[in-house]
Amino acid sequence: MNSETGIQTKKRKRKNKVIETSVIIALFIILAVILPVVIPAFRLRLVGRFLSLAIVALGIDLIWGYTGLLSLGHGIFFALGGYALAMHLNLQIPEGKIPEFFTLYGVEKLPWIWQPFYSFPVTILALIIIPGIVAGLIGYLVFRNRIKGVYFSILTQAALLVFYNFFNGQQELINGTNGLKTDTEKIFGVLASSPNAQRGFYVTTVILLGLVYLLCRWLTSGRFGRLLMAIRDDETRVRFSGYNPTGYKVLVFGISGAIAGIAGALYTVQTGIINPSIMQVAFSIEMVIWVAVGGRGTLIGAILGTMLVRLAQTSLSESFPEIWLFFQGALFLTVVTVLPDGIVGWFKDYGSPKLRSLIRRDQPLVTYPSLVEDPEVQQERDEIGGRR
Amino acid sequence: MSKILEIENLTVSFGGFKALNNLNFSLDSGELRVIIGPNGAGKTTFLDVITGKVQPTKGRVLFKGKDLKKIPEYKISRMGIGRKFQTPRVYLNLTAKENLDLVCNRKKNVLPTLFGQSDHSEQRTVAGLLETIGLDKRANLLANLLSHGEKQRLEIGMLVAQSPDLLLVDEPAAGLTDEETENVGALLLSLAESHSIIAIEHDMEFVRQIANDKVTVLHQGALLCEGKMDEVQNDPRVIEVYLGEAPENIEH
Amino acid sequence: MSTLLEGLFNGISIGSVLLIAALGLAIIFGLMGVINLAHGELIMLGAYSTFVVQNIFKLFGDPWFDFYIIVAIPVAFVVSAAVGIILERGAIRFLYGRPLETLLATWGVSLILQQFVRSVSWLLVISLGIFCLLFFGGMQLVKSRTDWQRVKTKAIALLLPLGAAIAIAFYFLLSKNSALSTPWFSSRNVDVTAPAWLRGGTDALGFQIPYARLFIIGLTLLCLLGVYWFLQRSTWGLKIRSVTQNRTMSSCLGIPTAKVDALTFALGSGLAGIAGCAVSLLGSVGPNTGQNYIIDTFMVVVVGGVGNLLGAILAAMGIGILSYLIGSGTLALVLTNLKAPQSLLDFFFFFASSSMAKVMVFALIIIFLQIKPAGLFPQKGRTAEL
Amino acid sequence: MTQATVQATDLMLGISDLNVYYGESHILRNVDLNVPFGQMVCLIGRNGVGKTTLLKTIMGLLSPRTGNIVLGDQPDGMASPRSITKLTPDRRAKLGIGYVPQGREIIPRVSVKDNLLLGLEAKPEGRKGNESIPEEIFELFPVLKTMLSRMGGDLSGGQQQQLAIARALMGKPRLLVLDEPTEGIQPSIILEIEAAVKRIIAATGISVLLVEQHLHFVRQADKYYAMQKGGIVASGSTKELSREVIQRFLAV
Repeated sequence: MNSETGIQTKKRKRKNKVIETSVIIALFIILAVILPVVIPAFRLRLVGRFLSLAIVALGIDLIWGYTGLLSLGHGIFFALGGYALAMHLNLQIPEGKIPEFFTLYGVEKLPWIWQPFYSFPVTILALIIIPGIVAGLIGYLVFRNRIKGVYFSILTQAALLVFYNFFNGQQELINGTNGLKTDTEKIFGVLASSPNAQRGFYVTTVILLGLVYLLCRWLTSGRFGRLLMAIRDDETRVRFSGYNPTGYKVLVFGISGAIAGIAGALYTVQTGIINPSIMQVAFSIEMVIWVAVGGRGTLIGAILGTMLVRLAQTSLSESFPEIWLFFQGALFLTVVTVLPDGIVGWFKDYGSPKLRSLIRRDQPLVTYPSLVEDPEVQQERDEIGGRR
Repeated sequence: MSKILEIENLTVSFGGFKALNNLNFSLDSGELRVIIGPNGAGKTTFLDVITGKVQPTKGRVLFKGKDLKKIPEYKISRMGIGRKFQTPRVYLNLTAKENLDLVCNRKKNVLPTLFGQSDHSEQRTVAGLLETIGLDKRANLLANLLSHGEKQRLEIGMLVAQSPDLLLVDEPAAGLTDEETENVGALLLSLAESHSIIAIEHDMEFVRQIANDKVTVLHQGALLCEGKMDEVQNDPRVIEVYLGEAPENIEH
Repeated sequence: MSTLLEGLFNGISIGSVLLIAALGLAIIFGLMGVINLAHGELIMLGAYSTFVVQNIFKLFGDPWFDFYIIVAIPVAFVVSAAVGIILERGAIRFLYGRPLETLLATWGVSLILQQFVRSVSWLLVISLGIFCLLFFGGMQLVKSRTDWQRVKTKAIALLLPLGAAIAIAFYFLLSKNSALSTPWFSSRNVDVTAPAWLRGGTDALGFQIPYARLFIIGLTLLCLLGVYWFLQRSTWGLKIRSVTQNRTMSSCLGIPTAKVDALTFALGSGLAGIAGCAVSLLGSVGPNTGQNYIIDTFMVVVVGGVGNLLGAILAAMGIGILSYLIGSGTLALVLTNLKAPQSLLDFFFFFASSSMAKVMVFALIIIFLQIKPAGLFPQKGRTAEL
Repeated sequence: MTQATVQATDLMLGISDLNVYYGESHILRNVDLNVPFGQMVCLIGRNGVGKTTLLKTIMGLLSPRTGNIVLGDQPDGMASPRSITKLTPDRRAKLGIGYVPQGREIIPRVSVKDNLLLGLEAKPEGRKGNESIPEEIFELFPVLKTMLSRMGGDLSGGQQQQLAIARALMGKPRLLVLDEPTEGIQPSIILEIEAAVKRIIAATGISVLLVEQHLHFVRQADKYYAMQKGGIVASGSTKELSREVIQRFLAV
């Protein structure tokens, strides 16, 4: 019976894959095609924002859920992406002119940092690559010294604060605290806040969410993904197997940063403004809780968690704004103490078997393998069989 | 015969406490050496130094004639030293096959791992190894679900998958049943035909099973004696350390 | 010369605020391996306690008012310590050995505390009381009656939502009653008036030294001595050290480790309370006050090395002095006097504001960690491998 | 099972049907063991058979899946015996179990004096403010008197062992549990420790449960239990401890 288990798992795997693919396609159709028609524009914009946040959540899941690195500084990369796109939008003005806010600080020449953002392709590249490189660099400086665990988390948080301060302080460069508006700017000649542009952003978000999901799926499923899990579970052992974990961690942190950059850009155009407050400590930790609520280590969980928490936040803070923080605090506590594997984990462990037994399709129990050959157990089984 | 490992005047101290004290040791290529000694004799530290986890305070370690000082663990591992830990350290959230596949990977840099897939020869190695360690029927089970003995064997398999020249095995029989112990012993003996092995062990019956070559006894971080199993067994110093009485006193 | 001296004094003064704020954090992290992100909120609670004590003393009139701070310090200590104990018993003790989880849990607590300060009113307090009465009272009842272990989960699953529902219903029923539901503090900042003898300053060294700053430096020193004495000389201090160094053996020696954990946490939290008292003398205090301190204090712990008082002192002073010298432009000024090359001057002037100084100091910390990844005084042993 | 006649009421410690697991691996199998009041009982067996696990379970560091542990209350046995199976280690210590663990477990960065004072915590009423170290301790282990201000971690292995025993005695226990007190220690100090334990028993009438491999020490006990693969396989008076038993369960 043992030789069959291998085949069975393979069969089950294939079946699972079919289910997964069809669910994803169905979701994609609902999100990209049906939803824009059904719900009003301002709600759609809200959903679009949630979906772009789900993209960061995927990035966080990649490093936290799979690699075990808890970053509390993803706001940096998120903001970098957002700023890059916002700068491009702010440069959609006649040749020779500079964005209006510059006159407030008496700046007359466009700072050199702005120059590349005239070009759309460069902007797109920049909003992916800059956050990626910044993340990789921070990661390299930290991982190289085998600083890990909470130290890493604290350092990313400190880095976040530093970027927050830097962006706040640089008025002549990027309008400091006021940030950059995108709603009043144009993209491809269309006003960014117009329904058409917004619908475009929305669909782009859905498509990118799908692509990022596939990327994360690819990264976490192969040998590379297994190595990430190995690093999470036992980094020392990985070293003794001849791998240098530093490179892997840097790469995956960089990718996660780049993903956050994409998300930030999408979020910015669907919010209408970006300013340094996006890099507040609270927001970056919140990202982590989305993943935790959904279930770390499962990509679907990251998306689900984000949507649920954000929905709860919107509905709660619309009606009782003062309660939201209590609720959020309680959420952190519950997820950590009672529901460590999140909703998806809980469903896998309890919900799914319950549901299956309800519809009478129990899964065969996976028994502890050594029991199979244990003579005592075998005898017991024979006895039970005999009684029947 | 050429020496694969030479250790000269090795001292390791942790804040005043000398875990290893002026130790000299050498291993012929192709030899299976068993190291025994009471708890706290410095056996695990000995392995820590060879694998680069701990840096020597004094003295040096030569592997195939090359000084291992300041070389990071992963490079030492790539040079051909594989280590098995005392409690089996396998990746619990991966299947047995995936565990082996991960270690079997020939190109361990980031990009080849990301884009490369296991080629045929690697897949064959993994399949062969699964059979050698007797886990071919459990290949697709999460390592978490394996029994203790199976985990021990899996970790030994992972060592071999690394295709090292020198295997360092720390208490492979700890916590195993009699039958499992014998399995592991047979596995080690068959591996000894093509590898150099250092095995640290407590279980004397097991030591007798595998010690065809020399046995080294460590005591308080230093070499107490070295020789064939019978010689070591009857060495009064060893008996002193282990039993506190010479064998003739056992009868009363 | 006097600019430099002034810079040094101000740096030390900033450093001592950092140190007093970081002290409790360092103790909790160093001894228990717990990252307490709610530490800032415990500081904030200390500051609010000071505010309340001050208001009570205002009622007593003038000669008494000047001494409110002497009462406020122990009160702040006790309030924060009590919250710390509740936090440890209620959540953290389930999370030992999982530092990332404690980090998230304590963050949740910090959010709750922030909002609590904003919306605390008699009504909220009464509702909380009702909840506690229902939940814990109910638990006691169940505990005494039937076989406890079997029905434990069920009892919690029943009592928790029931108690919460009744308390919330009560809250909303009476929330129209403005006398009960007016927030005590609301989300506005509150100001603590320093007693007369702490206002003003002295010109002893050729520049203005505010008494309040001197008081804080003194208070920090006192706290340091107190902590040192408690950990090194007292009976409970010995138990705390023993449990940190070898938990299992300590329990085998008859030391109640759970009690020791709670005590350690209370000590660290109480120190945060005292820090809050000190902070309230420097400016107005709001629900978000704690957030301003949390990262700086963590940097002190990271640079100092875990579980080492001397490391924390050096790190706090180092960071304090550097931040001030860079941020106030003192360094740039001194360099100008030294006729340093223009590019260097531009560089330092660029960072000459308190927020930009943070950028520079962080960069320096990262560079420092490249040389000493485990901080100034790396600890050997259990907590080292977090 | 020659000593099966011990009256239940004379027991200091009674263990029945104990089963302990580490994860999935079954470490202790149906262990029954009794320590009669005022006697010294020795548990023998090779490394890794579960002796230390048993002692840890007695101390409450591991919890058994099944089985019961009872502690006698009065000098004349279990007049009011109580089960301690569910108590935490510190409660057990306060009920009068003094533990000297394997590897000594001295608190490293605490002075020798403070290490000793920590032993007072095991007294039922805890440590009173200014208690000092009784002179008997220094009579048993004179060497400690000269090192009171040294850090515990800086002592040599033998000194640490003496300190560990002294620390356990500080709490005036009624049952002393010793885990390989002679392991890795110089012969001369082994004799000192042995003598000290004998004096303690003579002076206080304390009961002792000892895990030991050092034969000379084993013979000081009244009764032995031999362990193999997690189960008790032989027991009896140490006078009847035959060469065959030693060869089977203890020898190198």
